[in-house]
Amino acid sequence: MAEKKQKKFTNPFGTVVESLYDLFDKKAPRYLLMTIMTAFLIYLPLSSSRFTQEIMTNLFFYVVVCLGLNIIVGFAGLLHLGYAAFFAVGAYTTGILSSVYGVNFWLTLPFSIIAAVIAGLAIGAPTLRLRGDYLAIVTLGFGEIIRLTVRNLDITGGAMGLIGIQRPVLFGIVLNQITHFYYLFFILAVIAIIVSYRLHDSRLGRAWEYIREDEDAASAMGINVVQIRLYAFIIGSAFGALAGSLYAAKMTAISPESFMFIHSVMILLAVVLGGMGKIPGVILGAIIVTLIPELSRDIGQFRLIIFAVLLLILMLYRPQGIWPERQGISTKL
Amino acid sequence: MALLDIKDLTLRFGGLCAVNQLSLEIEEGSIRSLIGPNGAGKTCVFNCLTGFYKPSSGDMVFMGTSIMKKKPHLITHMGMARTFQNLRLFKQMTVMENVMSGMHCRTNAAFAGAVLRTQSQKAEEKLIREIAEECLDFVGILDKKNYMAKNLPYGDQRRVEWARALATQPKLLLLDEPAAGLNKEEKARLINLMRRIRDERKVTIFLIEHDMGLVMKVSEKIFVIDYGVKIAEGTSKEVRDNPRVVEAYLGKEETEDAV
Amino acid sequence: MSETILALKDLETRYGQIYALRGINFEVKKGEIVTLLGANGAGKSTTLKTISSLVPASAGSVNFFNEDITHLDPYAIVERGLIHVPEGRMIFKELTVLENLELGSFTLRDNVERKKRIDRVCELFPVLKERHKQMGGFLSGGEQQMLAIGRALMTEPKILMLDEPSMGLAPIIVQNIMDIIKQINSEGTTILLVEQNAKVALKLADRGYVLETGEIVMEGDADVLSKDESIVKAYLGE
Amino acid sequence: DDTAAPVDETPEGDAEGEFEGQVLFGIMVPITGSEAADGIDMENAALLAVQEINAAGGVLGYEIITSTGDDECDPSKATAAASKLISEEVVAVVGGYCSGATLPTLALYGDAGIPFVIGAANATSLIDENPGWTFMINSTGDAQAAKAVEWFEGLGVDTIALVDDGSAFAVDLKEQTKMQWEAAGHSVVAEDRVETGTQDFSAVVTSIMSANPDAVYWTAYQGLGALLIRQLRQDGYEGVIMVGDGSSAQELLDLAQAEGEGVYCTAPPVVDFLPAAQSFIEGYNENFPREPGAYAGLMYDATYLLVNAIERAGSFDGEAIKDALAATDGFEGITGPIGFTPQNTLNRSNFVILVGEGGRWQLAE
Amino acid sequence: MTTWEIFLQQLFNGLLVGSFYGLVAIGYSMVYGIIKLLNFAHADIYMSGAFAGLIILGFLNPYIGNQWLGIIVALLLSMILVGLLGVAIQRVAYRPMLKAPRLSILITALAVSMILYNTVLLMTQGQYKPFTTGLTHESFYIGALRMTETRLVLLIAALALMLMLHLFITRTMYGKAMRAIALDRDTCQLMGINVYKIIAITFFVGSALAAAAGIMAGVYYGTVHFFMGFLIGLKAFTAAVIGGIGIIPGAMLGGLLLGLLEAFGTQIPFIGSSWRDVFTFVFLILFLIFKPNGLLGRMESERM
Ligand SMILES: Nc1ncnc2c1ncn2[C@@H]1O[C@H](COP(=O)(O)OP(=O)(O)OP(=O)(O)O)[C@@H](O)[C@H]1O
Ligand SMILES: Nc1ncnc2c1ncn2[C@@H]1O[C@H](COP(=O)(O)OP(=O)(O)OP(=O)(O)O)[C@@H](O)[C@H]1O
Ligand SMILES: [Mg+2]
Ligand SMILES: [Mg+2]
Repeated sequence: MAEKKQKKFTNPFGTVVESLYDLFDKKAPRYLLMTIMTAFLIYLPLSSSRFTQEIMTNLFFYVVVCLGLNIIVGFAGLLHLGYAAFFAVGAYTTGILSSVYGVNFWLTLPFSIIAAVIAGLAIGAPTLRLRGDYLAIVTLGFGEIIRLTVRNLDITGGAMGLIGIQRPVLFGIVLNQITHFYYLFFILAVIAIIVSYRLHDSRLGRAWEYIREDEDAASAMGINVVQIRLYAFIIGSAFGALAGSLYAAKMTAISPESFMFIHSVMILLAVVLGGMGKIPGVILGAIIVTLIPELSRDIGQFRLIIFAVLLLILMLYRPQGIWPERQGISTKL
Repeated sequence: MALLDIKDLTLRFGGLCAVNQLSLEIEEGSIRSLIGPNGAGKTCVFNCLTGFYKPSSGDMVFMGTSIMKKKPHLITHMGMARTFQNLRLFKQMTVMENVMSGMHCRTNAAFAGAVLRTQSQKAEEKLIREIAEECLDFVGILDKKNYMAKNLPYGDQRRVEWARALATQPKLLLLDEPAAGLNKEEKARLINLMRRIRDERKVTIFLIEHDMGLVMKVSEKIFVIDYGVKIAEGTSKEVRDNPRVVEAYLGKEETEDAV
Repeated sequence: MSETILALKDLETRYGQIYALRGINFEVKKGEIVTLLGANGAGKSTTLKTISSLVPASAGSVNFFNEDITHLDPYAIVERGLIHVPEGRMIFKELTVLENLELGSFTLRDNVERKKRIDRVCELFPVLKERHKQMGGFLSGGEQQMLAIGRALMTEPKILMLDEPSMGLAPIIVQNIMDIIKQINSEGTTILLVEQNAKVALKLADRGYVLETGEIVMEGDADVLSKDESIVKAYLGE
Repeated sequence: DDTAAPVDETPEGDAEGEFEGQVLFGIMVPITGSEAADGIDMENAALLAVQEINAAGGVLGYEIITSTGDDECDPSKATAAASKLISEEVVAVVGGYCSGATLPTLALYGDAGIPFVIGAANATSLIDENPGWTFMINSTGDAQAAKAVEWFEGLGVDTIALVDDGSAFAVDLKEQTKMQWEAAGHSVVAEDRVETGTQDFSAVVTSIMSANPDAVYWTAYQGLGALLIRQLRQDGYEGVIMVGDGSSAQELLDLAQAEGEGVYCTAPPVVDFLPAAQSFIEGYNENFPREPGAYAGLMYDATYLLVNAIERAGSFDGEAIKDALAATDGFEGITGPIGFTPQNTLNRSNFVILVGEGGRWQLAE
Repeated sequence: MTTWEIFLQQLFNGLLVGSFYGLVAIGYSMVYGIIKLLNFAHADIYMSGAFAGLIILGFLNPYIGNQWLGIIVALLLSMILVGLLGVAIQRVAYRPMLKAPRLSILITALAVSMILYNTVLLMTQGQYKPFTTGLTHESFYIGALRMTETRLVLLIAALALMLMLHLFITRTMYGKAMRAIALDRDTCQLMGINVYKIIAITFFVGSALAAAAGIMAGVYYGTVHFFMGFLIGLKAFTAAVIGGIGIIPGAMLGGLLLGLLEAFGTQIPFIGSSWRDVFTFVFLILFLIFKPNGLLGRMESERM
């Protein structure tokens, strides 16, 4: 119906972009490009300012959380509006263990993952049978519950948050420079990308896609819908928790404001904008959402409006996301 | 003992009794049909068997085990596969991926396997592909394996559903109106295919269909239900001559119009 | 010979790169029953969808009472009296039978007239009267089909396009529906019928067209077609 | 040590051309987000100071230019903003509004060797995190709490209710007040909290009304404060109402309308009552289409103090500026004399008590 | 205050707040109901409505004063204005996206929300603005219940608006068409329903009601602020879900229920106001676990 009115122009820009994407979808060029990019990113801190490194570190952090959320939203098709709660779980687990009990940072990571898994199970197990948007509101509510709870409890430092989180020590070096965190988050992002790719091309990845496409048909094919979704929920949460732990170590101080609804929304935005389920798309989304507001800091008060307008135009122009999962006849396999 | 044994199966929606005290048996290696007027409760029987609806009472025994309280995926795991009355393909995925879904319940690689790419995971992936291709070949659309499912014509989409069901390596295959929307020629091929499935793959078939010609041609025994109650059972001739069946279902007109 | 009210000229429709219709021409005259035959994927449903504007035509035109309606919105086409009962019935599952019928006459402002038409439809399909408070989705397949046709009749269309009305119906109901189509036609509504069940369709129709991969390969009076050897072979069997 | 050097070349745009070069100051405040109003106000005050200083010949012969880092009152945005300023090689930073967002930046400025003068944020937790490079010219929460306790006692109040909005700063003030109030032998009969963005306070009002305290102390910002005051008074609460420094702007009374009469405020040195600040107010009104808010004066002082310290240090070297700042003694700002404790906090309490009369704040003392 | 007084007071407070929630929730529900969009921008429409009301009342004040007459005229004018704004937003940002994946349209909604929110932020420089009216706040008692004229009128007005909407929905074909569009847009076109027109009407009505709620909140609380929509937006969204999202009477009921729940929940000593929102959301989650389709929601029944 809407198609009737659609103008029949083919935009040259779109075609160029499309062919670029095709290039990236083939294995050989992809590996080549990735190697070049990796080399560049490893080299970058040697010749760039703190600000650049800070922004890039922030970007890597975003890549990790976006990929984590992508497992839940993009792969498994569950609308999650409270993702920030999961990196709050990670950040606070590390924060409490490290600042209150003096546990070594690296030892807090397993606890942080366990805490996220428990939280994921607690919220996922009873609610994953809910369909569609009801899950969205449950996760939204859960996000708010976590944020308000850490704000109201003493162990979490209340509204003032936790301070004095220990900096991690690696090979005898105290990680306290932005360059250290740049590399730390870079490594985490690379791991997240690899894990995402491998999950996507696996039995589990396909199962998520089946469920996303048609829940009933999937269960008729012998797929345990609730269990497979729970996997997505837990893996995605663990990604978030790990990122949260590192975030806590980098900031040395965390407070409830870092885990507000708006953060969940921005992460979701990055995922959808880039192209749900498509890993390079999600990374692109993370880049846009972190870099555009940062780079336009000088515009001052107008920048968020400009960002929003840009977002609107991008979305209208590419409704499937900038780099969507697939179009037309698939050449995959 | 029969492969599937349904005893006094009853399904109620509020006041409506969609399936009423239904009992029937499906012997291993047979092709059986279930017919009846629209709204008689045929699809409901399938939905109960595959765990989508929870029966109010009665019992269903599949391969010696009761499946009354089992979830759909477990029932598929036990060896029952189905197709849907209104196609339920994974529309945005390729034909190959659609069929690979059938192998899900026969494999078990999970997170660790996927991330670490273990030897056994790789072997499993290979197996999944092989079986899927074999099933596609069996129904005759291997050449379209890389098409997106929604772009196939209706008839081919139906075949993808069959291949997908076969890929679960079932003992019992439930087909819900597989011939709806197919033309003469395709119906003839469908009959042939059903026989091959039974003979070559040793799969028992339970069929719902409105095309009487097809039903009578392919199934040795037919069950007729109306308002959820079994009103007749027997060979095609017995059923056709049963006045209750004629009155409730076939009508006075000649009905041998198929095939 | 009565006047031509619907005419398709070189109509072409694409789904992305795939051509579903490759330039088809046909016409429907007032008071006729015309049937479209063809194998799966031949483009029958696409033809109806293009006429009712559910999918856009990529070339060619559709003329209705000498007006070009190719690029009108679907609702505007309905307002002109051309109505489409799509494949798969498409009734509103979560609305009651009565509400479904009322929506059929959405374009009508006059409530009294609406009631009158509902009564008339219920006369044709007594089952609908019995079930008027039931949710559409809980009707059986055959009842849903009757509802879909009844709902279409609420607009008192000039042309009624039916897409596979017999699909998935019990033999006894197929007969029933065909009788009703005949009756509607005899009351003055022109009918364009798409049917897999060629035998039934040709028995009902005045004229027929045969589609193959988006092109019309044969046309003629129904009784001529039903004796044509290739048709018998492909569609009627045995 | 990465000492920021002044930019040497003179830009083309400089009309007077008398300056030897330019020197970059950082301003870190929230200019977007929910706390933008006060942040923009603070930025304005700093800009005004810079404008005046430049007009008077700049600092050490250099023209001051500024760069604003928007912390959005959000900790992670604040570290990015701080990093931005550090990368731009600012000589020093003034600002700091939301305590929570300011907190994680202290270490960053410390690591980079950049002195940071905080004009508003005053949660006590900032003191613990200070690596030595931060200077707080607003009295901290405990000083304010002491002022509040003193005033309540003077009014003969015995039971109080404390209400905050869950922000780090407001909770800090509440905790301090509670501690000191109970230590003074009185009781806190109700503690309540509202979410930022709430409009309806009926639940809080009802629970306060049923606890019926002699006084209510609101420790957070004016927007919500005004709502609380209106709803308390409209529901018939007749006791004392006092608000903390976050609500000391004129805006509170404008918003509270008739209900704002008689409300007390523990305020930072608000410019309106500072004889020394009259020219500042005029200058502000000339340049910006609004009234200076609660922290404008402090921010203005922070900027002047920084320039003063640079001049005393005689260089733009971070270490030297830091030492000069620490050695500050009796610097005459418009908000009063400034000097620091060993912990780099203001060495006196600068809080005053205001009262709403005729829709304007008046000094109550 | 005695327990009985507290009860009465909170009952009334809950109803009043609940009716604001309800008015906003209706907009969420209507939009969700018709195009399955969680309209993030709706909270900002509420906020825009309050500001529109403030500005219009300012214009009207010299002519007809800023008491009830002025307020009512301002209310109606801004309802129309903001209703049109809603339609315009729908036209620009949502209609082109109707065929896109559902999450994409969520993002355009987010973008619209950010634009509205930041525009008002810029225009007000982030300041709270007094919503000055000529109403007095003298209170009187109905039994043990302390009451002001303003509150009583606002509650009645909110309930009246809901009732009017209810009649509009149930008595005309528009209501049926809206439900039908929610179920199947293509088929609606085949019924001769101008889908876009109905969607536009829906946005108009939903936005106008949110604007009404915004102005009422302005009148009641006396201040407006660019951030005022956020929390009530979340609450109204919750209310819509509790009532069964997409179901209009459900939204009204959900709003009232949530208002009452909060009013009484916060009086339970253990919960207190700092846990109020935790309480709300925990209730929501438990509620959905036990009643997954909301108060008035039906199980969607799909045939295999
Ligand atoms: N979820 C449900 N809720 C309520 N009633 C239902 C539900 N599903 C099916 N029914 C009712 O149960 C009866 C049997 O439906 P079923 O789908 O089994 O019919 P069928 O025999 O498959 O008919 P058809 O040949 O038309 O497919 C019908 O009257 C239908 O309305
Ligand atoms: N939405 C779509 N996207 C892509 N291709 C489509 C789409 N719908 C139909 N087609 C293709 O267009 C062609 C014609 O389809 P159409 O549905 O018109 O056939 P039909 O004659 O009605 O067949 P049937 O008897 O199976 O209903 C087919 O090849 C089909 O695969
Ligand atoms: Mg059926
Ligand atoms: Mg068709």
